[in-house]
Amino acid sequence: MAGVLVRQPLDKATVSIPVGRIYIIPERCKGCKFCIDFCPRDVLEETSAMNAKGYHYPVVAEGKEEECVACQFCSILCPEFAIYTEEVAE
Amino acid sequence: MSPEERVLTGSHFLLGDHACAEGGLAAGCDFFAGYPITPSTEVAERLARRLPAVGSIFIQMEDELASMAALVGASLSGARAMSATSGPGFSLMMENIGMAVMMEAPCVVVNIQRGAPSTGLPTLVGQSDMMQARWGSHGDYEIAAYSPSSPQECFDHVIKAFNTADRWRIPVFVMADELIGHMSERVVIPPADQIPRVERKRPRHKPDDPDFLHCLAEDEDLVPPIVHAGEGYRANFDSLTHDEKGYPATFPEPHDRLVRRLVDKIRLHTDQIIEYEEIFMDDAELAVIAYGSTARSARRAINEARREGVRVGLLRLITVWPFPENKVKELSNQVKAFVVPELNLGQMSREVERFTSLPVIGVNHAGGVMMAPDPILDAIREVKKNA
Amino acid sequence: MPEIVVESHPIDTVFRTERLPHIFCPGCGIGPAVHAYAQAILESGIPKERHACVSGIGCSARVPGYMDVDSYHTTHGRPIPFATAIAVVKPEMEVTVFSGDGDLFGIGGNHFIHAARRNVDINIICINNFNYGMTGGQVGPTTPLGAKASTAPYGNTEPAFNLPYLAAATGAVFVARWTALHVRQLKEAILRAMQKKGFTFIEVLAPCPVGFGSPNDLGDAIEEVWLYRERCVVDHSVYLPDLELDLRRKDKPFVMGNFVDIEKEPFDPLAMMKKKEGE
Amino acid sequence: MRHDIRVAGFGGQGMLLAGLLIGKAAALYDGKEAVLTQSYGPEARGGASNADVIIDDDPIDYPLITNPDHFVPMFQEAYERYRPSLVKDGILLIESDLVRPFADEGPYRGIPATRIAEELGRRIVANVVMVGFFSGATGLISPQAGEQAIRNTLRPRLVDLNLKAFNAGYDYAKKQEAS
Repeated sequence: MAGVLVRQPLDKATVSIPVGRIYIIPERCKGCKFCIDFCPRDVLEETSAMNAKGYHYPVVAEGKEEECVACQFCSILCPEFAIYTEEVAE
Repeated sequence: MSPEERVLTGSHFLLGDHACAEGGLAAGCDFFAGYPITPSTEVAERLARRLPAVGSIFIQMEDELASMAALVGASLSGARAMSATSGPGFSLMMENIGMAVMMEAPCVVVNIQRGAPSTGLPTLVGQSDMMQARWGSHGDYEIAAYSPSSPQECFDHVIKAFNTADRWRIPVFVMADELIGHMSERVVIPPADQIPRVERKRPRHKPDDPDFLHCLAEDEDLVPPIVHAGEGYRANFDSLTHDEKGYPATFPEPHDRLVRRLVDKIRLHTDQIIEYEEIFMDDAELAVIAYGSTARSARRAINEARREGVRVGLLRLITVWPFPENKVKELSNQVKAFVVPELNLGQMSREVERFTSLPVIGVNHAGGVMMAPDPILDAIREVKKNA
Repeated sequence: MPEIVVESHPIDTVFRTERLPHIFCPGCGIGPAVHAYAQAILESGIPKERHACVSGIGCSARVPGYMDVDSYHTTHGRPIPFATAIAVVKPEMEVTVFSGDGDLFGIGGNHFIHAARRNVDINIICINNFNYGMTGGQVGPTTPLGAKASTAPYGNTEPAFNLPYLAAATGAVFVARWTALHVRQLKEAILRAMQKKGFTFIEVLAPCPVGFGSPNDLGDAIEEVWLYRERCVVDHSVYLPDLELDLRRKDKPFVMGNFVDIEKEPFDPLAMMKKKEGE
Repeated sequence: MRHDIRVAGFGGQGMLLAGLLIGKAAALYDGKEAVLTQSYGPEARGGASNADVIIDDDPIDYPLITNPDHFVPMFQEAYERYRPSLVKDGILLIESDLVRPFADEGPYRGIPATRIAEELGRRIVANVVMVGFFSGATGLISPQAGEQAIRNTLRPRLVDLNLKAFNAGYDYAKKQEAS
């Protein structure tokens, strides 16, 4: 959007956005969807597969493979301790 | 009184309540939580002065529910914990007495009994809580209870209570009564190194040993070793039915297994706990069974009856629970009848009836006044006449 | 990168993993609060063997059973006096009571106010889900006026406790309220509580979709958590009487924050003896 | 031989302490058996208050007193209430300023304990004056045991005054006998 003034952090050029990797323990999931709804980057979606108890656990959504920033919000919010993120070393 | 000494070795002229407190101190009590209630308040007052002076903890809680909960918490933190109360407070403690049983938390409660039910007779004597001591909390369980007949026994029985509690991991009661609690008599306190002390069984396993199951009784006595807070065992203690790991196991099979063990650890070892005194029993053809203050009246009555030529003896209960059922069975082959005087309308007499087919004659008063010797003597004469 | 399927979680070191998954319903708010507590234990720098976790009875009271610390699942309403004893017998331990609103403020209310008054060095984490969840959604001391419950089928006729106001009034040195969504702030609050000497209180608003959400038309857990997202405001200096809550009222925000953070001498039954020695 | 002693007064006269000193002296310092019981409750605070002491050479079974053989009333109401329970030919020791015996009262001995206590500076030690009088008049506790009981019961700063009170009562009894 040329010509539009957008406020940007002063140190934007020096800060690198972390890249995250998502780890899932499917059998712990009870399908509450907290991680999916409240992921700030909308990285996750329900799988069509089911775990042993019939819940659709989260997976990385198509096209969102590079979006996770390892903020770990899904990890701490998950009531079942079934998901976490780790920053990938560059 | 030199308050900075834990064991006041020597002869004292002590109130029964104060003797209970000194017994606690001598036994190494390092935690008291209670709520003031007549006629046990003097136990708390004495310990409020004495415990902090020897570096131990006294807390006046908001009620007896909290007191008993605190006892269990303190016990599982390694403290020798006690409380003192009377009927209404004992009622409130029942909930967490069950927890002490379930978590196998050794602790001691002194009950200075008064007239009941409800608020009843706050300042007057009763023996109204004998069955409550045994059955007051819900469920099948076993406890032990002592019944002092003098201030000296108040002192002695609190020490015994602590040792029995720690040996078997149960709550133990000292079921005194107002008369004993509020009478003064000579109490001889032995030197500190002559106070008997039974230590709790501790685990052979180190923390993080995967083979260690803290609720598993490996020994024949069915008592698991106890772990205390902060020792690194990171154990779970549960008021729910739990498995050998201490985790909730709310199913019929582990429940039956746990409750049976909690009961059997006492029922199979009553011979190691039960104590009584036999007076003139050798040639007795009649037996009086009595406890607490009533045993003193019974003794007077028996002396009188002996002078009249009646061969009567006294079985004085020191432990009221577990009840000496084998002794009653044995005496049933010797005597012709039992006389059971009580300051209630017949509590321990029912227990006697369970173990004999002989006549059991209750001598009862609902409380408020000490049992007089005369009605016991009358009952003895009556039984003798009919025998 | 696609997700990677694994068997364990970094936070598992604070849990008794053989007991997971826990018994809480899908979408229950207890889980995130447990995670915050577990994270706080890790970050507290206090080794696990010096933490004790005590509870009463109820869903939230099952939490200690999952924590890899000394844990005590006591009787209904009585965790506070139990924890008081641990704290005074073993003052070096970090004692946390993790229990529910019914346990702590219904049957156990008296113990709460007295422990707060004494300033016992324990932390209280109270899951407030506005009802007795474990027994199936009965009305409780925090159920909002008018809300439905299985024992208030026509709507609750009693006003509810304002818990932070109560805790502050009775003497707590740290008082906070967060929700099961505000887990980072919650974890920070728990850490702060662990650092403080004295009686601390943290209320955690948590969805109970089965017991409270459903009869009160709050929808699924996820919908209730969205309510938190939309209606919560943070105001650390709020006037405490204004902290009354009613999830069903659209005109009122839910105010969260760390409302009280003061210093007071913690309870020490031997304090007067020590003073005497110092004289 | 068993002696049943009832000390009775009004709340605030220190009847419990009197009973305690007698019992303690006998049980700890005279080598006898002794039991002290007392009435409890709100009714015992404002009105009549009594302490019952049993002294015996043998262990004491029944610890209550029905009919005392020694009665020590320190005010009129206590005298009137318990006088009928005293055994025939029982020993009666009264506070002679505060108790007016019945016209048909038999032999008794009295001491103006309160007045003597006032002369010593504190009327509250009238009870201990009476204990000294009891010791002197009955011999059921020795003066040495009475002194030791006082030394080991009262706070140090009160010991001297109470010893004076005890001795005053004891001497009064002895002088009474001599005259």
